[in-house]
Amino acid sequence: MDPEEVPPPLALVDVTKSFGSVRALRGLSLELRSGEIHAMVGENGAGKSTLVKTIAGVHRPDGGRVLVDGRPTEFAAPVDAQRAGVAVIYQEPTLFPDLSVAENIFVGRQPRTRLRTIDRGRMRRDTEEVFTRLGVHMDPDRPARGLSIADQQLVEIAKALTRKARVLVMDEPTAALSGVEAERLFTVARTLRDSGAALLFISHRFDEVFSLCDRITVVRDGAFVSCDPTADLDVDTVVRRMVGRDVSSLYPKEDAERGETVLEVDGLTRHGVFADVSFEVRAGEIVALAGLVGAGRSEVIRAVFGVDRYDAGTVRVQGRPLPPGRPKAAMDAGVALVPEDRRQQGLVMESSIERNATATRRGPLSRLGLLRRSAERESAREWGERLSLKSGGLAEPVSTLSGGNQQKVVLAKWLSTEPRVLFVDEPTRGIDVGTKAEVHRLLSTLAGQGLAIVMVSSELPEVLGMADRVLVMHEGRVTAELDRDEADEESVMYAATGQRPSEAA
Amino acid sequence: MAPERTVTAPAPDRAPEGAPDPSGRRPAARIRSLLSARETPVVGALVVTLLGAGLFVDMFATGRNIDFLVLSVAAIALMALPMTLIVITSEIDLSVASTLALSSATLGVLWESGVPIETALWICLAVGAALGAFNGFLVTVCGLPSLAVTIGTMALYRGLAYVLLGDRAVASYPRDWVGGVRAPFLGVEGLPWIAVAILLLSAAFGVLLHATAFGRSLFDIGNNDEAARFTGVSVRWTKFWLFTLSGVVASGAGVFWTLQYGTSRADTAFGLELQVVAAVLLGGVSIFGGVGSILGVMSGVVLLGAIRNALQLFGISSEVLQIVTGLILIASVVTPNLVARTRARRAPAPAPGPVPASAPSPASAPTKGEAP
Amino acid sequence: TIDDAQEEENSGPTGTADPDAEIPEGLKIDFLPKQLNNPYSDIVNAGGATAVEELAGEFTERGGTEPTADAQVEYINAASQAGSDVIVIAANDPDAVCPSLDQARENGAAIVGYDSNASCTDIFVNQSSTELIGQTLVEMISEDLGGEGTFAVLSATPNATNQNAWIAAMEEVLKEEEHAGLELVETVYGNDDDLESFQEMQGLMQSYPDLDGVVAPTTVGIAAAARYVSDSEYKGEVAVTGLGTPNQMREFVKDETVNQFALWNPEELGYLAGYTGAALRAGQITGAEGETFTAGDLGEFTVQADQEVVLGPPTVFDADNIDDFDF
Amino acid sequence: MNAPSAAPETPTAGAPPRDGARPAHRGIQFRELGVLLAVVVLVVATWMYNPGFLSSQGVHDLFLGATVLSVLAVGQALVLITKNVDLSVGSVMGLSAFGTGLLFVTFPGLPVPVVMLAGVLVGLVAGLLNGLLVTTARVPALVVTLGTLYAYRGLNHWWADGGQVNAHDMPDAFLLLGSFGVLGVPLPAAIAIAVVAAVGFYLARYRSGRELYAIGSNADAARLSGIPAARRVTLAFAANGALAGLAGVLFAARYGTVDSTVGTGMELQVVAAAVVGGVAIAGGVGTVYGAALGAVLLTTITAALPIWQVNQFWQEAVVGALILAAIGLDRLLALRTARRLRGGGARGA
Ligand SMILES: Nc1ncnc2c1ncn2[C@@H]1O[C@H](COP(=O)(O)OP(=O)(O)OP(=O)(O)O)[C@@H](O)[C@H]1O
Ligand SMILES: Nc1ncnc2c1ncn2[C@@H]1O[C@H](COP(=O)(O)OP(=O)(O)OP(=O)(O)O)[C@@H](O)[C@H]1O
Ligand SMILES: [Mg+2]
Ligand SMILES: [Mg+2]
Repeated sequence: MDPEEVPPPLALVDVTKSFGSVRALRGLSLELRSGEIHAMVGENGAGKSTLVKTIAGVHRPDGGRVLVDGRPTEFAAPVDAQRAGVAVIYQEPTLFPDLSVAENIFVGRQPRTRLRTIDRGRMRRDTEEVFTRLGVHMDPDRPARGLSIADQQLVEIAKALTRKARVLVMDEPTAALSGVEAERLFTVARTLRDSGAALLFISHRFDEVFSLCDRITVVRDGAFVSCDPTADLDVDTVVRRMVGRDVSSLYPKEDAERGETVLEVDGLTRHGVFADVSFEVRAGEIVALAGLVGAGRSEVIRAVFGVDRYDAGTVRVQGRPLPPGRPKAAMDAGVALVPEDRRQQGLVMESSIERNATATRRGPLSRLGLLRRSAERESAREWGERLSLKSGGLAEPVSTLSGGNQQKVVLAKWLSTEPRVLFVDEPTRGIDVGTKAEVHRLLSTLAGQGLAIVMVSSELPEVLGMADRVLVMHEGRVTAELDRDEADEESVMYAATGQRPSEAA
Repeated sequence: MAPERTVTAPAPDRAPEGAPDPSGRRPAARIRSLLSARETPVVGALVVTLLGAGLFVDMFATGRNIDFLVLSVAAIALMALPMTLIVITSEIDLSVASTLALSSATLGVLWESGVPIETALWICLAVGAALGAFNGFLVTVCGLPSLAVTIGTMALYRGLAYVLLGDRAVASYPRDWVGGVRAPFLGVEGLPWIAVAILLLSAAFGVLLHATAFGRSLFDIGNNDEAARFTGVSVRWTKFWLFTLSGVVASGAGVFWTLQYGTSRADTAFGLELQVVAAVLLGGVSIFGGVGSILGVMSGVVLLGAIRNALQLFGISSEVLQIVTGLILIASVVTPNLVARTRARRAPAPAPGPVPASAPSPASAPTKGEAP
Repeated sequence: TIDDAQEEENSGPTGTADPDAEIPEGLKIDFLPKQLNNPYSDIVNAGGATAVEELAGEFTERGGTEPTADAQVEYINAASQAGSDVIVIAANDPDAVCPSLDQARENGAAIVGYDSNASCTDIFVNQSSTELIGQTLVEMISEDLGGEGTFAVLSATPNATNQNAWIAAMEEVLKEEEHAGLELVETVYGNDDDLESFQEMQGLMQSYPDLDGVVAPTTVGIAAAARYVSDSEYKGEVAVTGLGTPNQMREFVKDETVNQFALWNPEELGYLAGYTGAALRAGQITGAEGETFTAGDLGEFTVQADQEVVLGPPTVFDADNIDDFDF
Repeated sequence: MNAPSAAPETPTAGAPPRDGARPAHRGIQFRELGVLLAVVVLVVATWMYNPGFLSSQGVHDLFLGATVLSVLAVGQALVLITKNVDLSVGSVMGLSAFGTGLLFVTFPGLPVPVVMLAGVLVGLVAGLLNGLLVTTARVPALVVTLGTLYAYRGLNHWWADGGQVNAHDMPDAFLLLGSFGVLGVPLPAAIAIAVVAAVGFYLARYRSGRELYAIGSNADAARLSGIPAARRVTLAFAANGALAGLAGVLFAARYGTVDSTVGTGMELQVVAAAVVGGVAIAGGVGTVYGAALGAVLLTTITAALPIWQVNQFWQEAVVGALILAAIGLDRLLALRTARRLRGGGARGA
């Protein structure tokens, strides 16, 4: 090492970490330099989040060293990392639902008056300030309960930013965000970089990685693969290094023959959330619901499926009306819903992988009312294989899986019901490129087999690549219906922001 | 300094993953998984207690005493069964003892007014169902927290028992019914028929909880009711029926209790709810829901009863008994946790070379050699 | 059906007494108070222990810390398992303990009730006759009020057998001509709990602002009532009397909240119960009216109607004699 | 409570109303309003039925009656907010009450404040033990404190060995505490009010106080935020124990008779008081003001019933029904708040 050189604020050397028999990190090294945004990419389960948690002091490494300013340091608890100037945005938002947004941001370090009581006024102002920087309009005094994932993620970002840390680690901060918010975040990130902070950015979206980051580290199976300046790399190289092979086509949408109308939604309204939503989906068709975060897309499909109530409108599946508010009836009619929030809505985290994966089909998997474990296991194994699930064993709790692999379990859980109508809400959130292609291929094949698919996605390329038809929502209403050939980035974004092409022009 | 090396060669043969689950199949692993189960300590403690008491406490292992033991825990055992299901869905029913009392009072009033016992019995069960359904209604439809609701109905139902009976006691039950509930099954001493009934009921509850789709959904509800709802489980109806079931069983226990003691009084079984809860928790059911087993709970019920019984035979004073009960409860949760933690601390980091039974997925096989 | 059931009950004493029968040594005599760790039952059982010691028997005290019938049943079973010869019991429920007591009797135990009877005991040692207690209570309040006024009863639990019997006896006495000036306005229940007794007192005083006196035939109740009155504006206005222990009431007698109260000698009650049990077991008595036996220092006792042995009239404590007692 | 803001929830508005958040916040602060309302209605109705209820003696009695339960409920709220529960409070209070009495008997010369402090200390130690058990062994508090409920009570019985401490064993100065009034408020009630105010202020305005809410709201997040959760929870238990100890001391002063059964069965009443007052069992929600109000409500109910001359045998049933009514009312208000909150999720654009 050059003695003149300033040591990097944070470096990891040969870090190893195992969970039971799963070796999540096998000698990973990483160096975060001041004034640089460093990207880390890797497949689901490659160990990125584990590394982040090691940096954050959540996990203690089994081996290797953590260097702060070149000095070996031990982070025994998150608070140690925070003291060392490290701020972390975790992959899964961890807010306090009962505290106000402002308190969530400042918990444990609220500004204080001279009497050491909390200075609420200042806390509020500081919150508003950081929200302004991020372009967020959120009442600092509202409780965090009931915030959408996107909003939660924004609060997490605000939390990390206000720490004024020297090292900022972001684990898939944009997975829940749409382009607008993500772009704001990037502006802030660049400002931070320019003021000398070291940033680590993790994402499965390569456009973001390439536009934002200065260097890219690729990891695979918990081991270091490469680290190069962004300028020296292209997407294909990175993907090859990540996955260990070439990934053919990212969006292999096959054209399928459209059959009869399977799903009819008419005048669906939920006061204050969405209004007068009507659409039809035919067998073999993939309809995308596009829009900005909070446009009400998830709410619509949740209402259709019956987990939310609605105030007016009708839903028909194959001509037969679906009773409102009864998910079981929807399932019996052949409807499936892959929800957007896998941890809250999709999975029972404490339960095993196999139980989660078969939770939708306990009836068919039992004989004389008694569940057959072998059938459960067999079914889970089969779907695990189809979706390249990476786990330490199907009897392990789902909570031990990496984020992307958890998403696969949710997919397995619903695809295995062999539905007629499939709702997928952000189906590839947090899924790596390789698997994403597999998921897309799977959806496409299913559509080919006559399934009607409604896909909510905030990823425009996914929408444009997969959909036969695009419905765009804005503030609770459907503002445009675009055919595959009409839909492009521009037309969708216009509708999503509530403008008409003519107005904008 | 981060080493700037680049791996060009892709990793060889990435077999399709979706690891088969080796741990679930091998007998050794199965035994290990059995041993690490939450109820193991209580089952073990029960075995030790029964053996110890049988060997060292005079008169413990006599038919008559077993008879006493069974009768003393019968009502608790009955009420613990639905309570287990309720706690697994992360609710609680503290009104069971009051339901028992109200059902007993109802039986008394009916019997006094000349209704034959065979009819009165069914009316009592119906009353119990109504009381349980009322709890269920408040919890599911009104969305009130069950702990608070059932503290309220605990007072309400007990109060209604007072309204029915006042300060009177009904003790004129026919001798053959009163003696009947204590009668041995097929003439075997130490095996009152209620024991057989409880065994059969436990088996039924065990199958329901552990081997049916319904039972699974209870665990799901307890762990994450939102996800359960997204999976088509009707959380509200499920809970509603559980509370109703609890009411029915508690009133059944009330009928049994009444005939066992030959009397109906409004203040009967006062404070029994905490004993039921204690047994359920001792049996390894998590108070936060989502974890538990019928075997554990039944062991918990019998364990508490057996220790009481043995200490009473020893003539040990009741203060000590109370202290021991408390310490057992604490030990039941503290020990497994400490054991698990020391085990985790002592467990060697996954060794290079032959990895134990639950090997990671095949994908990691090629890299096995390069561990630290 | 209900009448058939009742007919089966009430089997009187059987067999014949042999007044000269020897009391064998080493009798196992078990005392089961309503609950342990109650100061009152401690004193009673101390008397029982003295008696058993004099008889060269084996004294055991059994009981739970809660006064419930089901807990008591377990202790009856334990006593019976341990081969007890005499079970002396203060029943928490007159009927619920009976199936177990019957079983214990089959197992060879003689069953004596004390303090609070069960419906199936062989003999009941009454601390005093119900009538005598009712009489004393009424006389005390009558004296306190000068023969005229309104008063209320603050009892223990609504289900307490002995309290209810005494209240019934009081009502009988009140019907007599000489107590025409007294009016019992209400009976309330403090459930032998300080807090609830306080609240009931408070309710009483507000519902009957002109109330002149309170009779509490329970030790917890009388202490709570006395304390409430002594701290309130009603001191000197409202008379408090009833059944209590001298130690508990000393303070209130001294500060003149309470003029007098009564209680039997609890130690003698236990003592008599011990002797009665032994006599019963030895066959000196069977429970039939008119049989006699000697109870150590207390002298000779005669079995009265309804299989009862009565200790005697209660002692009335007042400022003059309270310091002679320490229990 | 007023209607939120201008934007009503009508479908015609098309766009979901996004800015109704601020009034909703006001709604949150007033969560305790329902309970307060219930107390007021009950007191006024009882007073109209029998004016003696609010005579100076009546007010005095009301205050004193609520004291012990309020102090216990405040402590319980501290623990409940961290998503734990302490079922042993009745037993702890019993230990402290008996300990206080016994100290007077064994050391008759001891100054009253020292003895009171000792009583509080007994509670503190018992609570600390609970807290340490819960945090170091990381086991559910309900099980642990159900265990200590039995263990402490057994200990108390064993310690008391049937003994009882009567008023004449305690110094007059101490007993006077139970009835002495400051500006018409009995001293114990004044102490309770001070405790409620202090703890309430601490919870709302100090970092460590807010952290209790954070821990109860999401324990994992608390760990990630660097909150010393174990220490805070232990302290919450210890504080609860100390308050139970204080309740024991006040009990002894008030009732003058203590034996080993003091506080038996109190735990569920205490939890009921806190829950009725809007403190959620699930943690993270509620205030000690609410808990204290809940306690006042429960004791007012039991105090009012004899005045209403409700038949003795109906009383318990009425208490139960009123508890249900109180939590139902609270829920209703909470629902209204929640409905308003739905308009609050504004975000970036
Ligand atoms: N607490 C845990 N217990 C057991 N195994 C774990 C645990 N946390 C992570 N793992 C395992 O460690 C590996 C790495 O997981 P990690 O979450 O770091 O992946 P990741 O790179 O962040 O993936 P993704 O892109 O899907 O978020 C996975 O195989 C996962 O199953
Ligand atoms: N009108 C509204 N007022 C308050 N909160 C709302 C409103 N509409 C939606 N929300 C909240 O915002 C969250 C996001 O809304 P929704 O899920 O409908 O958006 P979306 O279009 O599906 O976007 P995404 O799924 O990308 O978050 C919802 O979970 C809901 O809680
Ligand atoms: Mg991750
Ligand atoms: Mg959505």
